[in-house]
Amino acid sequence: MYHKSECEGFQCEQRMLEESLGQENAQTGLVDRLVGWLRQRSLFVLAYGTGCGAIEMRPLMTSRFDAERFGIIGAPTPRQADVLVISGYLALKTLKRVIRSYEQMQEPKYVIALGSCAINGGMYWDSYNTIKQLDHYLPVDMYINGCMPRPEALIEGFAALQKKIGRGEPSGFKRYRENIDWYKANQRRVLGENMPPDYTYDWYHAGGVA
Amino acid sequence: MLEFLDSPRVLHGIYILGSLTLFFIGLYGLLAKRHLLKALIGIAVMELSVYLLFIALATSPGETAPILADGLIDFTGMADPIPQALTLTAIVIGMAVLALGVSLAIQYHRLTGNSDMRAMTELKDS
Amino acid sequence: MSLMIKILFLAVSLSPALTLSTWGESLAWPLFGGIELLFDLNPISAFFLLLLALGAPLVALPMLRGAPDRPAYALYALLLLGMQLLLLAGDFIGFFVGWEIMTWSSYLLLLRSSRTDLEGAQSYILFNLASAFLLLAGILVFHSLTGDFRIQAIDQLGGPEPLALAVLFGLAFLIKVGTLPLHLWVPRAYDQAPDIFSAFLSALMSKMGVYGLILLATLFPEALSGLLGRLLNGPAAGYILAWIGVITSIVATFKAISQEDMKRLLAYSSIAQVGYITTAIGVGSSLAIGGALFQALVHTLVKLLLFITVAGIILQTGRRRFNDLGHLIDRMPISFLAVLIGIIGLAGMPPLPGFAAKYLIFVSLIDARWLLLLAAMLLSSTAAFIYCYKLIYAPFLGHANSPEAKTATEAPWPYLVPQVILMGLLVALGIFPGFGIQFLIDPVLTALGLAPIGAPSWGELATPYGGYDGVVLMTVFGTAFALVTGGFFLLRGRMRRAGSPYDLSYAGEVPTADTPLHYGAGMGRELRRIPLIGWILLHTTTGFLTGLTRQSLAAAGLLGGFYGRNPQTWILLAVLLFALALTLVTLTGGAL
Amino acid sequence: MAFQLTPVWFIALPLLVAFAAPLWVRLGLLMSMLFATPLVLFGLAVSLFPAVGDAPLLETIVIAPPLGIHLHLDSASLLMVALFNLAGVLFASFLWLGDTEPHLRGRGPFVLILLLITGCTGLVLTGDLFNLYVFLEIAGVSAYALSALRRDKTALEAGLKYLIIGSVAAIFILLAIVLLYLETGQLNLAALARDFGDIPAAMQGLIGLLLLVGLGVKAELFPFNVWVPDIYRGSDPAVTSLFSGILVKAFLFVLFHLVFLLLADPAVARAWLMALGALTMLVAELVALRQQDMRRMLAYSSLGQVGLITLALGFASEATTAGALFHMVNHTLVKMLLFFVAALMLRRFLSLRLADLRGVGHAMPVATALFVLGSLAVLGLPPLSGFVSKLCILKGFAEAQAFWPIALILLAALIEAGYYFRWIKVFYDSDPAAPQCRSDDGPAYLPLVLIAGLLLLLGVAPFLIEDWFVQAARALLGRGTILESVLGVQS
Amino acid sequence: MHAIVDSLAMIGISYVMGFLFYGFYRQFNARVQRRWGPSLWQNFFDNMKFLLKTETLTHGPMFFLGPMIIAAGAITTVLFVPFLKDSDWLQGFSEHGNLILIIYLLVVGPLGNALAVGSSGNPFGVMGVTRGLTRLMGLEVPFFLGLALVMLQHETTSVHAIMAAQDGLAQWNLFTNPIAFIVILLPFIASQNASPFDVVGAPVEVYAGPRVEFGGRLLGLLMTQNMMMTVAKLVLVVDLFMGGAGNVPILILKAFSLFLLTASISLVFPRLKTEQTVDFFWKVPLGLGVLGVIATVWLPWGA
Repeated sequence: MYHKSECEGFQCEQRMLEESLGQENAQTGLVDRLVGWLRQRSLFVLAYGTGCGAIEMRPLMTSRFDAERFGIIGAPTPRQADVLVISGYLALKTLKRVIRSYEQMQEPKYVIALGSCAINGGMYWDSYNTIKQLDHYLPVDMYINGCMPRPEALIEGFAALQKKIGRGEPSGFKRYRENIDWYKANQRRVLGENMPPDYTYDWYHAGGVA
Repeated sequence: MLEFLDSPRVLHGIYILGSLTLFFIGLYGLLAKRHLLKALIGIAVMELSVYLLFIALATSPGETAPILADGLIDFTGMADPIPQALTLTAIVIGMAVLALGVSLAIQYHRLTGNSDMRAMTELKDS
Repeated sequence: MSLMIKILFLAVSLSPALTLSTWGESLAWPLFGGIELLFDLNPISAFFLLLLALGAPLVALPMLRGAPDRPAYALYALLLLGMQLLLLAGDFIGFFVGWEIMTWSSYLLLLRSSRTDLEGAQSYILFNLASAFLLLAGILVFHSLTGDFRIQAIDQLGGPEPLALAVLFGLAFLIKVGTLPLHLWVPRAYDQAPDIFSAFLSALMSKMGVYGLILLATLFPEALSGLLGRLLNGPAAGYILAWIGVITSIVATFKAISQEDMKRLLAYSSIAQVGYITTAIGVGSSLAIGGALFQALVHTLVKLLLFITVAGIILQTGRRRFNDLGHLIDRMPISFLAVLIGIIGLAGMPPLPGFAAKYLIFVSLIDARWLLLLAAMLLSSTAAFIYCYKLIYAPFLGHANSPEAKTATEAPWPYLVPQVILMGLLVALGIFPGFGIQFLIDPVLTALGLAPIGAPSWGELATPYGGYDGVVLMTVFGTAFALVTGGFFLLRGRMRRAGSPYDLSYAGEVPTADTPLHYGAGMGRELRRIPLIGWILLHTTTGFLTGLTRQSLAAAGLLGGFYGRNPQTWILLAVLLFALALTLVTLTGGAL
Repeated sequence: MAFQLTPVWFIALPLLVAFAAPLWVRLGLLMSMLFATPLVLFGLAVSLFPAVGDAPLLETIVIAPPLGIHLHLDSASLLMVALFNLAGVLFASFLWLGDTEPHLRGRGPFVLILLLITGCTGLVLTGDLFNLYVFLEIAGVSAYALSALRRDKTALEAGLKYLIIGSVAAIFILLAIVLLYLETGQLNLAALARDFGDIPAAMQGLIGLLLLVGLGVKAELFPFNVWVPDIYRGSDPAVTSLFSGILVKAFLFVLFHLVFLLLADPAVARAWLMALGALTMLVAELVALRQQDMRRMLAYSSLGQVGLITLALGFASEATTAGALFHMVNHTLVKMLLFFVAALMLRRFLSLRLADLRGVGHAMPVATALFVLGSLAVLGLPPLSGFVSKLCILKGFAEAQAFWPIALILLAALIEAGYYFRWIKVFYDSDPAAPQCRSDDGPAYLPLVLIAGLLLLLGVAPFLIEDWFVQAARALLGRGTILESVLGVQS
Repeated sequence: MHAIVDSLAMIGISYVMGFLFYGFYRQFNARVQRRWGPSLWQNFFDNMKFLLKTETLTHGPMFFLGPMIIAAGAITTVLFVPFLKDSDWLQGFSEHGNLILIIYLLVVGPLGNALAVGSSGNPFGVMGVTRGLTRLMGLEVPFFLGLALVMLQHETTSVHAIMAAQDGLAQWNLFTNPIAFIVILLPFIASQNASPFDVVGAPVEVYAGPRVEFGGRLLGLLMTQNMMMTVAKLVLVVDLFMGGAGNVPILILKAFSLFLLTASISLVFPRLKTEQTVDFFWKVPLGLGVLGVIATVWLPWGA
C-alpha cells in the first residue's frame, strides 16, 4: 500500500527528530530566547476537530482543566492560530482541509498529533480512507499518545510544546518548508486529483514569498 | 267667426306655436333619423321655423308688403321691411349651407356606400 | 470643427465663473406692464453661484469625450443660463424664469440618455413642474401681499396669506430638494439621467432648492420665527421643517442601503444629505445656516466627485449593479481613491469637511435644545456608514463578478481630471475648515443678518460650543499613521501577498470562481429584520402616485365619454343643456 | 380721391382677390396672391394701430348707424384682424413653401381660405348683429368646405359632422338675433346695448342662453365642444391650424364682445362664463391625457387653452383681459406651429398615432425640436411668450385676490404638461426600428422657424407690443366708449 | 518636545492600562466561571506573540493599510482625550478637539479597517463588518443622545470644560445627570465590543467576522489598538461623568471601577443577535434618552 523508500513510517519521523535534536545545542541569541519566551506564553489552537479526539479538547478548554491559565485558547480561523491539533483519525477528505488550514496559518506554527490514530493509524491501521501516519503529510511538533489521551496528557503535551518553543528550538514549519517537495509528493500520493490548487503552496517553492 | 284671429296677440300666438312645432319637428328629424339627408332636411326645417317666426312676429295683421310701388308715398301701414330683407338673406345662406351639405353627403355616399349618420365612425380613436 | 465646438462648450461652461468674477452693476429688463426683471449679485446668490462656477466646468469636462453631442451642449448651456438667471434674480419673476428654464432644459438633457423610461421622465418633469407651479402660486400670493415682485421681507404677517405663502414656497422648494413624500422623482431621474448629468442634477440642481429655502427664510422678519413664533430655542415653523428634513434623511438612508444599483444608491444618499440641509435651515440660527451652507458646499463637491467617478466606472465596465462589479481597486486605483475620499466626505468623518458641516449642525441643534431631532439625525448619519461602505466595497473590493469587471481599465482623463481636482478641494477644505467659514460662509451669514461664525485661523473651526483644529487633527493623524506604518516595518519577519484572490480562510475549503464570495448587493439585506427598518423599506409612496395616475386616467376616460362620435348625441346634449339652463333661468326669475 | 385706409378693405380686398381666382390661376399667381393678400392687410392693420389707439374707426355703409350697416374698428378688433391676417400669411407661406398636397393648392382652397379669413375679419369688425350672422355663415361654410377638402372618408365625415353641428349652432344664434330684433327693433350692436336692459328679464335670459349655446358651440366651450376632436382629427392638420388659430378666436371674441357690450354689468355673466371656462379647461386637459392621435391631442389642448382664455376674459378685469388677448395671439401662433409640425410628420409617416411616432426625434430633429418649443410655449414656460401671457392673466387674478382660478389654471397646466411631455418623451425614445435617415425639407421650415422666433421674441420682449393688448383690453371692456363713439357720432 | 513626551506617555499609559484591564477581565471572567484563568499579563503575551510572528499574509495594499489606519485612528483618539484634569501632562492635543470630534474619531479606525476587510475578499469578514456597522447604527443614537444631554447641561462640547465643571463628588454628572449615564451605559458596553453585544465577531457563525483574514503582525496591531481604544473610551466616560482625574492613580481607579461595572454587566448576559441589539438600543436606551430629553428640555422645570 505504501511506497517503500529508504525509511518507513515512524522511522522517518524518528530520523527527522534526531536531526533536529542534533541542532539543539546551536546557540540561540538573547533576542531569540526572549521572543521564544514571549511566544510560549500564548498558544492559539485552531478549533478543528478532525476525529473522536476533539471530544477531549472540550474539558481541556472548559472550567475543569482550564487550559487558558497556560495561555492556551481556541482560535476560530487558521490565520490567527498557532497550533493545529490533529485530534484523532484523519480521513482523506479531512486531510485535504487540514493541509489547507495548516498552510494558511502564519509562521511560527505548530502541529500536535493527538492519539495513536494520528501517530500510526491506530485501530484504523487497515482502513481504506484514513491516513496512517500524519507525519508523512504535515510536520508534527508534538505527539501525544493514547487512545484517547486524557486532558491531563494533553496539558502535558502542550507544556512540553511550550518548553520547546521557549527554548527557541526550530520547529516543524521550517521542516515543512525545507522538505516541501517530499511532503507534497506524499500528499499527492494519497489525495491524487483532490490536491488543493497550486497557488495554495506555490510560494513555498519560491522561498516562502508569494 | 274667425275675427279674433285678426288680433295680433292671437295671430302671433298661433305663429309662435306653429314655428315652435316646426322647430321641434326639425329637431326630431335631426335627432331621430339616421339618414344624412334626413338630418339635413331636419336642419332646413329648423331654419325655416326661425324664418317663419321672424317674418310672422315682425308683421302685424293688416300691414302691407313694404314695396315701393308707383305713387306710394305713405309709409304707414307697411310691415317693417328689415325682417323680410334679413330673412331673404338668411334663406340664401341657408340654401348655400344646405347645398354644401347635400353635396358632401352625396360624395360621402359615393365613397363609402353609406349614408347612415351613426355609422360614421372613421374618426374614432383612443 | 468638432474641436472648435468643444472649446466653445468648455468656454460656455466657464460662464458662471465669469459672471461671478466680473459682475458689476445690477441689470434691469422691463418685461411688461410694471414687471421688471432685476438682476443683481448678493452674497447669498454669490455663494451658490460659486458652487455652480465650480461644478459646471467639472461636469462639462467629461462631456467632451467622444464626438460632440451638440444638442446636449446647447441644452447644457441653456441650463447654465437658467441657473444663473435664477441666482442673479432680484425679483421673483426673474427667479421663476430661471427656475423654469432650468427645469425644462434639464428635462430635455435627461431624455438624451437611452435609459430614461417614460415613467422616470414623466415623474421628473411633473414633479418639477408641480414645484414650479407651486412656486408661481406662491409668487402670486406674495404679489398680492406686497404689490410687488421684488424679493423682500413682507411686513404684514396677519391673515392666512403669509402662511399660505410659506406653505406654497416651502412645498415648491421641498420638491426640488426631494424631501420625503415628494422625493419620488429623485431616484428615478438620478438613476436614468446620462451618467455625467446625474452629477449635475444631484450636486448643483438640488442646491437651487436649498437656495430657495434660504430665500424663503429671508422673506419673513426674524426668518422662520416670524411665522409661527418660537419653540424651545428655535423657530416653531422651523421645527416642522427640521423634522421633515430628518425623517427624509432617515428613510432615504435606509432606502439607499437597500439599493442594488450604484446610481440609485447615490440618489437616495443625495436625498438624505439634502435632508440634513433642510433640517439645518429649519433650525435657522447662525450656526445652523452656516452648517447648512457648509453641508451644501461639501455635498456639492462630494456628489460631483462620486457621480463622475461612478460614471467613469459605468463607462469602463458597462455595469452599474453592485452584483456585477467588484475588485476594481487594482484596475482603477484613482477612481478608488476618489470614491474613498467621497464616502469619507459623505459620511461626515473627520478630517474631511463633511465633519465640519455636521459638527455645526449638531451644535446648532444642541443650541436650539432640539435633542430629539439630534438623535434622529444621528440615526441617519450613522446608518449612512453602511451605504458608504457598500458603495466602496461592492465595486472596488471583494471579488470581480463579471467579465467586464475583470478586464476594466482606469477611466479616461476627462473623468480623472475633475476627480483629482475635487479630491484636492475636499482635502484642503477638510484641513482648513476655518477658511471655508471665513471666506465662504460668513459673508452669506452677514447678508442674512445673522452673526458670522468667524474663525481664529484657517485651520480652526470655532463655535461658542467649542471647536476643533483641522490642521492639528490632520497632523496628528498623519504622524500617527506614518509612525505606525514605519514601526510596523521595523518588526521582524516578512510579508507575503496572497497568491490568489481565492486564498481565503474558508473553513479549510478552497473556494472557486463559482463560490458566491462577493457580498455586494446583498449587503444590508439583513437590516430588514430590524422592525423599524423593515417597516420603512416595506412602504413606498409609489403606490399613491400610481394610484393617482390611474385615477386621473380613469377620470380622463370617463370624461372622454362626453366626446362621443355621433353628431346626434352632440346636438341632443346641447339641446338638453339648453333646456336645463332655461328651466333654471326661468325658475330663478330670469336672472342670468 | 386719395386712397383711403378704411376698415372696409379688410373685408373687401380678400373677397375681391378670392373671386378673381380664375385670373390668378391663369397668371400663375395663385400662391403668391394667397400669401400677399393677408400680408398686405397685416401691414395695413399694423399701420393702423396708432390711429385706432386714439379713437375707433367707423366705416359706414349706406346709412349711418344705428339704422345702417357699419364696421367698427377699435383696438381690440384691430388686434384680432392683425392676428388673423398674420395667421393667414403664415398659413399661406407654409402652403407655398412646403410643397403640400395638391388638394391644398388648387383654386378651391384658395377661395375658401380667403373667405375664411374674410368671414372671421367680418365677425370681429361688424357693428351689426345681422351682419354678424352673415359673416358667421361665411366663415362657417368655408370652414366646412375646408374641412372636407381632402375628399376622402375621414375628411368628408369631418366636413359633414362639422356642417351639421355648425348649422344647428347657427340656428340658435339666428333665433337669438330674431328675438333681439323683435324685442328692441334694433340690429346695431351699440343701439342694442343701449336697449338691452329694457327687455324683460325672462326674455333676456332666453336670448342669453340661445347666444351662449350657439356661440358656445362655435367657440368650443364645454359642454358644447364635444364635436371638436372629431373635426380636428378628420381635417388636414394644416387646415386645422386655421380652425384652432383663427376661427375659434373670432368666435371667442364675438362671444365676449357681445357679453361686454350687451350687459351693463358683466358680473352677471361672469360666474357662468368663468365656470364654463374652468370646466372646459380642466375637462379638456384631463381627456387629452389618454389621446393616442396627435391631432386629437392637439384638439383637446386647444380646447384647454380656449377654456383658459374664457376663464380670463370672463373675469373681465383689464389685466386678465389683456392677458387673455395676448394669450389668444400666442395660442394662435403656437397651434399653427404644432399643427404644421403635425402636417410635416403626417406627410412623412402617414400616421400621427403615438405608437407610430416613436423615435421621430431622431428622424426629424428640427421638426421635433419645433414641436418641443411649441409645447413649452403652450405650457407657458419661460422664456417663451406663453409664459408672459399666462403670467399676465395670473397676475390679474392675484391683484383681484381671486385665487381659485390661479389654482385651477396651474393645475390644468400641470395636467397639460403630463401629456405634452409624454409625447416628447416618446418622440425622443431610442427605438432601433425607427427610421434613422434624417431628412428635413428645408423651405417648409421657414414659416415654422419664423413662428418659433416670434414666440421667443414675444416671450423675451413683450413690452414691444404690450400697449396693443392694454388698449385692446380697454376697448373690449369699454362699453361706454363704444356706445359714445357709435351713437354719439350719429346724434 | 513637551507634546512629544506627553503623547508618548499617553500612548504608553493607555496601552499598559489596556492590557492590564483586559487581563483582569479575563481573570474575572474565569473566576465567574469557576476557573483559575490566565495571568494579568496574558493579553500582553498574546499581543506580543502576534507582533513577533515571522510571517504575515496580505491581500493587497488596502488590506495592509487598514490596520495602519485603525491604529493611527486609535492613537489620534487617545491623543484627543484629556487624561487628567487641571494638569499640563497627559493632555495630548485635546484642546484642539471636542467631544463630537472624539465620538467620530472613535469610528474612523473601524471604518478604515472595514476597507481592509473588504479588500481581503472574504465574505465572512464583510458580513462581520456589516454587522458591526449595523450595531454602530443602533448604539450610536442613544450614546450620542446621552452625551448630548451632558453637552446641553454644560452648553459646551469641550471635554475640558465639562470636566472642569464637575468640582466635587456632588457635581459629578453621574449624580447631576444620572439619566444620561444610564442612557449611555449599555451603548458604551456595545462600543467596547463586549458581551452581550459581541455578535460581530462571532467565531463560529461568521468565522471571527471582520478579523477573519487578519493574522500575524496585522492582527497584533489590531489587538494593540483595541486595548488603547478601550482605555480611551473609559477615560472619556470618566472625564464626562466622574469628574475626570487629577493624577494617574485616581484615573486608573476611576477607570477601573467603571470597567468593573461594565465587565460585570457583560459577563452575565448572553449574546444578542444584531437586529436584537439594534432593536434593543432603539427601544430601551433610546426610550430612556427620549424621556430624559422630555424631562430636561420640554417639561417646565427643565432649563
